[in-house]
Amino acid sequence: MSAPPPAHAPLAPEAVDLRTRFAGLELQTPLLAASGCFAYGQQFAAFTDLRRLGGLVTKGISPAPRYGNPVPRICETAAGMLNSIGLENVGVDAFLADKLPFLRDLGVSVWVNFFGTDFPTYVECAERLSAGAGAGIDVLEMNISCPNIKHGGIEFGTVPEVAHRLTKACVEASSIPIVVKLSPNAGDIVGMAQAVKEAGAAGVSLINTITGMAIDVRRRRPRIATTYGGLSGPAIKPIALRMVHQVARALPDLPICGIGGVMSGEDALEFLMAGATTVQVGTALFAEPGAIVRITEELRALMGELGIADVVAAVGVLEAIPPEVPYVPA
Amino acid sequence: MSAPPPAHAPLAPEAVDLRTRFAGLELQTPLLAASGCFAYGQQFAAFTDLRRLGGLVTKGISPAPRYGNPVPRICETAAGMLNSIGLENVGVDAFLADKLPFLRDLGVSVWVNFFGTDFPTYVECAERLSAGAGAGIDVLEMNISCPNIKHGGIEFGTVPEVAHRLTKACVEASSIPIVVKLSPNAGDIVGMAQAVKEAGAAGVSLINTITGMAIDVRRRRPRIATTYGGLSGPAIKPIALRMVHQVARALPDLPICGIGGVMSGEDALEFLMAGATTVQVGTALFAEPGAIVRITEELRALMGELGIADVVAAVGVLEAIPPEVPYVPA
Amino acid sequence: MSASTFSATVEARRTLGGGYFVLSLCADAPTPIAEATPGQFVMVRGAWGRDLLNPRAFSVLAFDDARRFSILAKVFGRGTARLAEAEPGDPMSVTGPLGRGFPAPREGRVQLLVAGGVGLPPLHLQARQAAAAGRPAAVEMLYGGRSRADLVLVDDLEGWGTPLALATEDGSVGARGRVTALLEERLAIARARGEAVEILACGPTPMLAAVRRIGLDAGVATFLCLEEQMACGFGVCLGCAVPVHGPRPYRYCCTDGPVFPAEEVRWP
Amino acid sequence: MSASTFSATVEARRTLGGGYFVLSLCADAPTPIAEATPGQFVMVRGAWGRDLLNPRAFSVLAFDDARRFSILAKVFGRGTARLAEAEPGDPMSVTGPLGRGFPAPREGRVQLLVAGGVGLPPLHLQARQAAAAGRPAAVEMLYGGRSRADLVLVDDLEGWGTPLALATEDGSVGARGRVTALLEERLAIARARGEAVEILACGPTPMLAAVRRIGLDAGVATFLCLEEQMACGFGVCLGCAVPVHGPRPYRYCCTDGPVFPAEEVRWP
Ligand SMILES: Cc1cc2nc3c(=O)[nH]c(=O)nc-3n(C[C@H](O)[C@H](O)[C@H](O)COP(=O)(O)OP(=O)(O)OC[C@H]3O[C@@H](n4cnc5c(N)ncnc54)[C@H](O)[C@@H]3O)c2cc1C
Ligand SMILES: Cc1cc2nc3c(=O)[nH]c(=O)nc-3n(C[C@H](O)[C@H](O)[C@H](O)COP(=O)(O)OP(=O)(O)OC[C@H]3O[C@@H](n4cnc5c(N)ncnc54)[C@H](O)[C@@H]3O)c2cc1C
Ligand SMILES: Cc1cc2nc3c(=O)[nH]c(=O)nc-3n(C[C@H](O)[C@H](O)[C@H](O)COP(=O)(O)O)c2cc1C
Ligand SMILES: Cc1cc2nc3c(=O)[nH]c(=O)nc-3n(C[C@H](O)[C@H](O)[C@H](O)COP(=O)(O)O)c2cc1C
Ligand code: FES
Ligand code: FES
Repeated sequence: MSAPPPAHAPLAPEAVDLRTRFAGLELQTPLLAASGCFAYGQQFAAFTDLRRLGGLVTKGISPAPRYGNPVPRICETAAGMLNSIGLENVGVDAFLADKLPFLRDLGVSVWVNFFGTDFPTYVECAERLSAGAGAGIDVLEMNISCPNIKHGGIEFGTVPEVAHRLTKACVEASSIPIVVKLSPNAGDIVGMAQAVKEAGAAGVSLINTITGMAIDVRRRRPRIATTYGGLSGPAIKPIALRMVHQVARALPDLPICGIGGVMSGEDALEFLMAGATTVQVGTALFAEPGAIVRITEELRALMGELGIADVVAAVGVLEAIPPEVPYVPA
Repeated sequence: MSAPPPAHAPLAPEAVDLRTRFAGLELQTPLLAASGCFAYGQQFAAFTDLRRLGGLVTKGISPAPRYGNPVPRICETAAGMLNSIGLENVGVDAFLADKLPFLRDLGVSVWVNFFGTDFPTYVECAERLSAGAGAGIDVLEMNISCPNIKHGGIEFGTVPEVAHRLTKACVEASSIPIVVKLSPNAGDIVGMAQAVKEAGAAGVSLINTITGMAIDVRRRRPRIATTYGGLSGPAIKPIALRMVHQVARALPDLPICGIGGVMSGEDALEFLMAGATTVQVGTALFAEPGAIVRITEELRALMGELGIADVVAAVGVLEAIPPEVPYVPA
Repeated sequence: MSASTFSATVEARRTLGGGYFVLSLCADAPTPIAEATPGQFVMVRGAWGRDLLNPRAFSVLAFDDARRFSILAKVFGRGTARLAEAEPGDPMSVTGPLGRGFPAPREGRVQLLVAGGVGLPPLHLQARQAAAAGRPAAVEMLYGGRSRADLVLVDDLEGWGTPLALATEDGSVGARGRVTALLEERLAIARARGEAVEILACGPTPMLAAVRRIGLDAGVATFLCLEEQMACGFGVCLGCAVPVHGPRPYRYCCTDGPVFPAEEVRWP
Repeated sequence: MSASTFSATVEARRTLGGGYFVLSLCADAPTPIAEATPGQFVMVRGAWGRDLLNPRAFSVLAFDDARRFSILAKVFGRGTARLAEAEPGDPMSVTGPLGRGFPAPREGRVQLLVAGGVGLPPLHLQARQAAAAGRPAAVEMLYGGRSRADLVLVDDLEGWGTPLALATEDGSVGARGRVTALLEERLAIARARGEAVEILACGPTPMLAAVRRIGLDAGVATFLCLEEQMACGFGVCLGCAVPVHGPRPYRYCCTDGPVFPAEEVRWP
């Protein structure tokens, strides 16, 4: 038996304050567009008001342009999808020259996701983004977790010592705060978070996609050309929430950006209550380019209904289920 | 562009041979009921013809009876569910006396899932099941992966050296083949499989549930009393398939029993093609107690349609997607 | 008590307002559904693909014969929302009747049926059967909800001649307040009259907790029809544990219940 | 070419047999749908919960005005199965029109429209527009399928006076064999006559591969409307890469295509 929910007087949605801070930055809402699901933003301008986002995370940028993986690159799975895009991107120079100005002018928090293919190119990327950026980039989100590139990615993302060294080098090379995006493929997510925190990460993004596979039995082939791809969408939400909660409990002062299967205001609030300060929306943007604006209003309304006036107050408010009446053997 | 599928003349379903072997045992079909989703079988007798299963895996048995976790123990998630039953079971003695005779008499392969709470109780359990069983148990499926018990479970399931020692001790204590059920929470599933193989495991079962969480935002509480639970169902199928494929590729002569989100004959065939020799059906049994019989017939019909005469021939037949025409920069 | 698993087809959906609806189903072949006792339930799932994986539990509201039966549901979450869109002809998978129902009325003892909101069906069936046995007054229905819209199928009860007291929290119909207040008043009368009564209750968990306290304090035999999260409904998943006093700390809502004696339930 | 994302309502579903159906939709407010060119597509998703996460791509079959349009689909997997159950009144989320369509007919050059099965819609719209412009014979439809049931909406083409040649693999209607055989014959005639033609093709990938070879070998301008797995449809996910020759190894089906010149596509 569970007791009735705690009573909090409901509020009008307008009374709900969605402004928040993440690693020292101010954001007008906790909701960001996730890397790889937003490209460099221009495509969304036709569909939604980008100035209403809390922030955005760009497609992962590497020092040189990359062309990505063979096709097919995506397929759908139960309540999710697999992708193996191969970290295709325009490269640092073209990003700074052609893509960043549009994003900077939106007036929302700009996070640039980046990666290298080895240690020096990671550091190079951080350095060049940080140097070339002027005041336009708020956060460098370091992707150490993409399972799709052969060299680099996966090892950095699963071995705490390697992640520590890499983070440290990038933090030292960058004048912009670095948030490390961790891989759920790591066996010990708390160990990974601890390692990058100690290396100077301003926060962590949790989670990237989980390596998965699907098979076309009629063609006797994997559905993704590279055999494995990254699983995203509502299917992974329970795993993402668990990892956010584990890290938040173990490292209470490390800011966490929660990611994984968010499709509604209620999903976003789950991540906040689990301990995330901000929340990214990825796959949901494909079916609904305006998803973040809808989710923002749903979050506002739900917080009002539950009497939570301030989004900062929702972070980590989770209580344990009250214990049962003790059992006394007869 | 992808070439047309390889042509194989279709067969009548009756012409399809579903008999298979797993670690030296004969099974009439590759489909087993998964542990914890079948209890000790009696409940199913009212709903389905249990003699048509390839085999069954019992609820996990420990040396002493266990009463399980506080409630709520389950909740639904997108295309999946979380459970934290707490390995409730009747204990070895009651199992052998009250439950095994019914199962033995079905004439299908009987696998007994077991666990301990520490090293000695694992070995004790293997020993007593093996000693008391007579000819009634075909396989001991060793659960080193349940995330729901505080002591034991999780560490055994994620550290290869520990799993190796534990498996070795149980193999030595048992006269029945031991199949180790691995945890997807391990960072390196191939390393785990390798470790238990070298310790004498007759095969591996892949995968158990993945640790996850869900939050009731209205009550500000986890939906599961123990906060975390194990995620099962179609949501995890891509992850399970990937792990089966990784292990099959790395350790081609280790028999694999594939598990995770199987709801149809096509799902089962995906696992076979990924490299599993047998397949377990878990969560699907809750909504449809007769699911395995339906899945068996679907598998038979699908194999017929695809011209695969023999289920053994389907195991690991996966081909790579043919390479693209090479790109020559202009 | 045998259960079976079978396909059924939606025959009708009757919308009652307030999110309530009655779904009439017809099994594709004869089933044991007509053996259901009040409080027994069925697990129902539509052709819902891979999401909404598990079936939902619904008490049997009524049955006509071995194929035709109905349930009363209220839109609550995603499963009931999906069911509320069911159209005649839609296929459903059903397993049931499952569990153990309420005790039948006994000579010389009035059963007070305490229903809250969507907890009505088992008690509605209990009242129907008492009336059908020519003893409508062997039971008395105390029925409460938030508001007028939460009191459904009252016409049926009136038609059967079931003694009936209503309560709504907003006072829109019947007494203003909770159904537990009606129960306390009725128990006081019974005490004054020296009347033998027992309590059968079904409704939201906080209501059941209050009924349990009242019943235990009054020393009146009390039976609660509980709701726990269920995955299977037939004793396999062990998800629906109910904390109890006794030789073991848990029993199972789906196989030992859903009806439990109040004193057995390990609640505060 | 502006696209928008909008809600629409199913107005009608017309079942054509063989798994084919036409879905008529009405946007809740005016949209740019009437600016669609043949080959442009919409991304469509119903109120499908969390499963079937991504929208599905469908070529625009026809439009009446800024709100009313239709698509032709064939039941293939789970998404089209779900769509095939859509009822009038069901809500759909739509984004479009997206992509770049086929070139318009040019004076003095006949467009050979090679359609395979469910690849009909873009070419159907091309033929409709040619007819509406008073030049039905600016295009000629070569339409093939497995069997009679795969050739749908033929009446429309006949009504418009579109020159039409049919082929079925089982010979149940038109010539027995593949539509590519019709194309080869027609090209031979064009060559003999010294007639200027170009090829516009849409259909299953193996058919497009064959058309591409034929077009390239004949030195005839050939445009292929490709299908790739799409998640977004508007250039964001980078899932729909098409291997191409040129300055970069991939272009995108949703934004650079779905129509590509045959010589650009990097196929064997
Ligand atoms: C034996 C039994 C008989 C039942 N009979 C009926 C009946 O006759 N009519 C009827 O309408 N319902 C009945 N129910 C309840 C019915 O099964 C639930 O309404 C249904 O599970 C909710 O399904 P949903 O898919 O709409 O919500 P879900 O989407 O499954 O539920 C949303 C979430 O709400 C939570 N939740 C679900 N139920 C409750 C609850 N009762 N209290 C608090 N939180 C909850 C869960 O955590 C769940 O994850 C019965 C339940 C049981 C166990
Ligand atoms: C630009 C464009 C326009 C389209 N126009 C139309 C149209 O007008 N009418 C129409 O019916 N369809 C059209 N399609 C195809 C339509 O989007 C697919 O039929 C649809 O995605 C299949 O959806 P489903 O949900 O039924 O199958 P799914 O369940 O998504 O597909 C099952 C599986 O089959 C595989 N698959 C899907 N499509 C193909 C394929 N073509 N060849 C081989 N395997 C495949 C996939 O791997 C997928 O996982 C178009 C596609 C594109 C890209
Ligand atoms: C098509 C696609 C491309 C992605 N590309 C990147 C990327 O370049 N860098 C990165 O860090 N994450 C990438 N991601 C991961 C997402 O940012 C996000 O972590 C993940 O999808 C889980 O969130 P979701 O379930 O909301 O999509 C990509 C995801 C998808 C679906
Ligand atoms: C309610 C429940 C109880 C389970 N209990 C056990 C158990 O006792 N031992 C075990 O090894 N696995 C147990 N499992 C895991 C399943 O055997 C299986 O590995 C997992 O559910 C994935 O398969 P599925 O998606 O088909 O359910 C349990 C799963 C569920 C859902
Ligand atoms: S619901 Fe599965 S055991 Fe009761
Ligand atoms: S479908 Fe997403 S980029 Fe083309």
